[in-house]
Amino acid sequence: MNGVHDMGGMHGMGPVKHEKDEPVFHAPWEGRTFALTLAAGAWGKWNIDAGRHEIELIPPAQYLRMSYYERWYVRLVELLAKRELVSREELETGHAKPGVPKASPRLTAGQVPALLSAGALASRRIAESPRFQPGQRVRARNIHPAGHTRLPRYARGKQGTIDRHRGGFVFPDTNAHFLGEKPQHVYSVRFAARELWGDQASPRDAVYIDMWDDYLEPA
Amino acid sequence: MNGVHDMGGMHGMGPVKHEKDEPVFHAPWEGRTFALTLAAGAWGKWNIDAGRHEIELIPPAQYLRMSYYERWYVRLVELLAKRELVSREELETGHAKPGVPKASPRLTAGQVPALLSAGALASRRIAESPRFQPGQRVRARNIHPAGHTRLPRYARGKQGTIDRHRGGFVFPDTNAHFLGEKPQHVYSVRFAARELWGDQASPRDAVYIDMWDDYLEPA
Amino acid sequence: MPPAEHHDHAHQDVPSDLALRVKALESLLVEKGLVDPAALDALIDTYENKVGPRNGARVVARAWAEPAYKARLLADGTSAIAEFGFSGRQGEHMVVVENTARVHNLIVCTLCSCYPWPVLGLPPVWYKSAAYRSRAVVDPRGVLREFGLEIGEDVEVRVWDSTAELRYLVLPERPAGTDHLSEEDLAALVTRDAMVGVAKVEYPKPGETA
Amino acid sequence: MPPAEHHDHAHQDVPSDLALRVKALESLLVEKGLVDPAALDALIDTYENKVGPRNGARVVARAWAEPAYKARLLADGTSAIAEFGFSGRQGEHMVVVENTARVHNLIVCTLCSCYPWPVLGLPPVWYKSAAYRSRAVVDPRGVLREFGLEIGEDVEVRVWDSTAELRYLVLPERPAGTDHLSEEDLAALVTRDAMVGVAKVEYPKPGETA
Repeated sequence: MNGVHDMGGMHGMGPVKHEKDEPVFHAPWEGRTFALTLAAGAWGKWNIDAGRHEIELIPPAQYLRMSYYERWYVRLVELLAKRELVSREELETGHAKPGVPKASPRLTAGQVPALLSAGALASRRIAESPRFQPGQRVRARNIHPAGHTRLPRYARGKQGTIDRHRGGFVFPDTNAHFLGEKPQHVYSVRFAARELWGDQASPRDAVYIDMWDDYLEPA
Repeated sequence: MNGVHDMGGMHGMGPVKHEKDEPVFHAPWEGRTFALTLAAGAWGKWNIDAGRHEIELIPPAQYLRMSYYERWYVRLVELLAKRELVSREELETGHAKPGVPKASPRLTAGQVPALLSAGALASRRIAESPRFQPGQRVRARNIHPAGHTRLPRYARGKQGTIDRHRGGFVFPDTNAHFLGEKPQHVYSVRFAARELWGDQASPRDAVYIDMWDDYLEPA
Repeated sequence: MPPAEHHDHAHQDVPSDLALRVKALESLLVEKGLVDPAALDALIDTYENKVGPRNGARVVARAWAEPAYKARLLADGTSAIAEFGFSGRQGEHMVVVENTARVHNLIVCTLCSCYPWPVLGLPPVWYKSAAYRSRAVVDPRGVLREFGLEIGEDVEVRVWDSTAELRYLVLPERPAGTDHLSEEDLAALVTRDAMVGVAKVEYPKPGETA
Repeated sequence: MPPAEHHDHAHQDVPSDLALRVKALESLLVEKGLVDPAALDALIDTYENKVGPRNGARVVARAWAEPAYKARLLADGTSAIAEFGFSGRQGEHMVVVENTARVHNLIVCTLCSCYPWPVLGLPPVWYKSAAYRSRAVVDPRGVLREFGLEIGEDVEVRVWDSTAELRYLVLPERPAGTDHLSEEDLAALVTRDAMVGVAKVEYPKPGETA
């Protein structure tokens, strides 16, 4: 979706503010929100793409006002309800509906190291060979899907060069909507800064974006 | 500037909400803000492009949160201060600094009808003939100025056809910054919806945008 | 626990003291001699009571009634509209676009909320909304559907993004069965929404019987 | 009259009851058997105390100290980094990009805030900010200048927008005069900011004398 989250190239967001000796979390609720999200995610009721999309669905004015972990909180509540781990009624009352058995087995502290060090591989084996070769000119497609996509708006319609093949990966545009993994080749594509931004950019600079096959067409 | 005000093509802004029998102003302060803006504008200390740009300078999260006339209020305060009709100190205290003579002559009620029916012509005579002719293919330039522009982001880099010549007009990109009127030809350009939005758009539809000469290059 | 906040996104959180701040600003500007409260009253009165979509409706009705006027209107909107005395602020450079059986026109301003004040008055909230400004150019048929207007696939939708100093008025299609109506009766049928392109003119008017 | 509000745009207006709401949500999820508070503690402890930029600094120092390791790191970041036992969540597919006298690399995620957790920990606020995400791709040199880094016109700036599942780590240039330092001493010089590409590694460290 062409959401406000897709902010590459926007002006007006102010200066970048660097905080010296920044803590990992600025308040205990941030850490709890982070941990709740990972622990609830361990039930496997959603995937990373669905999680990203849920944040994109926060209305733009609120998205921009909210801090990072406030967005995580909103996302967690929505995912719990939509994926039916918790009902809207339970979220409203703050208590489990009587008579519903406790979920099991939940993630334990002992399982945390293994969970984190395993991660979740998004790579997939793909039988067909890659459609594009390094050095080949390509164009990012001019698409404007209403759903989730990882093709940033500033690159659409722009020409670049295949830098290298990255391997096969789960396709976010379908996976985010639980419509299957549709794995496909991903390429690192080099876009000259001037192709993206015109003459104001340095003739030397470039932006590299990892692009799924479906995002590309021959130039 | 690539601001959040440039919202053609964005998703996530919700449904269009139509209000039946809508009043012109929803509260007295809206009408006063509207009228104050026009009356203060009659001093000629800013132009329409500077006024539009001042609204674009509202930070994105606040821009999206604010109602239309709240933006007008913020703009008016900023313009009054920047163009030195009122000092920041006076805006702070709410009172005129003692010893400063009253401004004169202010707009009177009797002058209102003439002010409104005259308007402010943005058209200008231009000696040179238009660079482009109806039917000619053109491309909107891929520019990303940090300042004011009226070339919407969704059209940049896209090809269209000159529909007709509109005449010569003041150039907003300079006028907004009090850098001169730089008048130039304006053309109505027809962009096929599919050129702008890809295959999801109707093959029949089109968007027409009035473009200043500086926004265009031959395709 | 309250549900996540982000569902009530229609709500615009206007600071409660905004009315007071506007009042304070007015009193400062009056004190400095910069504005005259009577001029403010006159400005408000103009757009609350004198200038509005009834102006545009008269233009449309005449174009329907008089082919010669319609030709002048489509050739030079500004001067044809000025025949009624409608002119000036935010209508200095008028363009009239005609709806037909093959073409449907829709007006928007994606960058702010440009609108032809002398013929339509000040724009309604929906026209100024982020929802309309964002979607009218990318999904005009979807937007029109929300307004209850289904545009056939054989009809071309033209969206006019009024980002320059040209201001647009849609000349709607004259409804069938109105041959016997006077220009004044015709004008009574014409709505603001039809002149922006989000509605058609209906006859008999919705809710009436023929 | 208060000045116009829109100058304090750094302020993010966090609802005062958010801490309470998170607490209530945790107690509901515990009540339902969905989460174990001890697991939450372990997750927080991991990123507050165990996983952070010191990991990445060790990787960088070794690449500086051992040419063979550097070659492995640039050829296959994921497995070379795994030699230290750093792997997993948000570092499953690692790419290391090398700064040289001719190329300066900068990492961003314009769509959210993707960041290589196993080597750098959780991202700082500035990396997640709208300001950084919006500007890093269109004005990288301006952003770097705000960080105090002036990149010469003869140097190519490469911005890596990590919008897919690849995660990036910048291998900074080894500062001059560090030949005598041990791998451990080298690691102590390497900052998080240098591994994102918004700083260079300095020797002696800023504030120290050689």
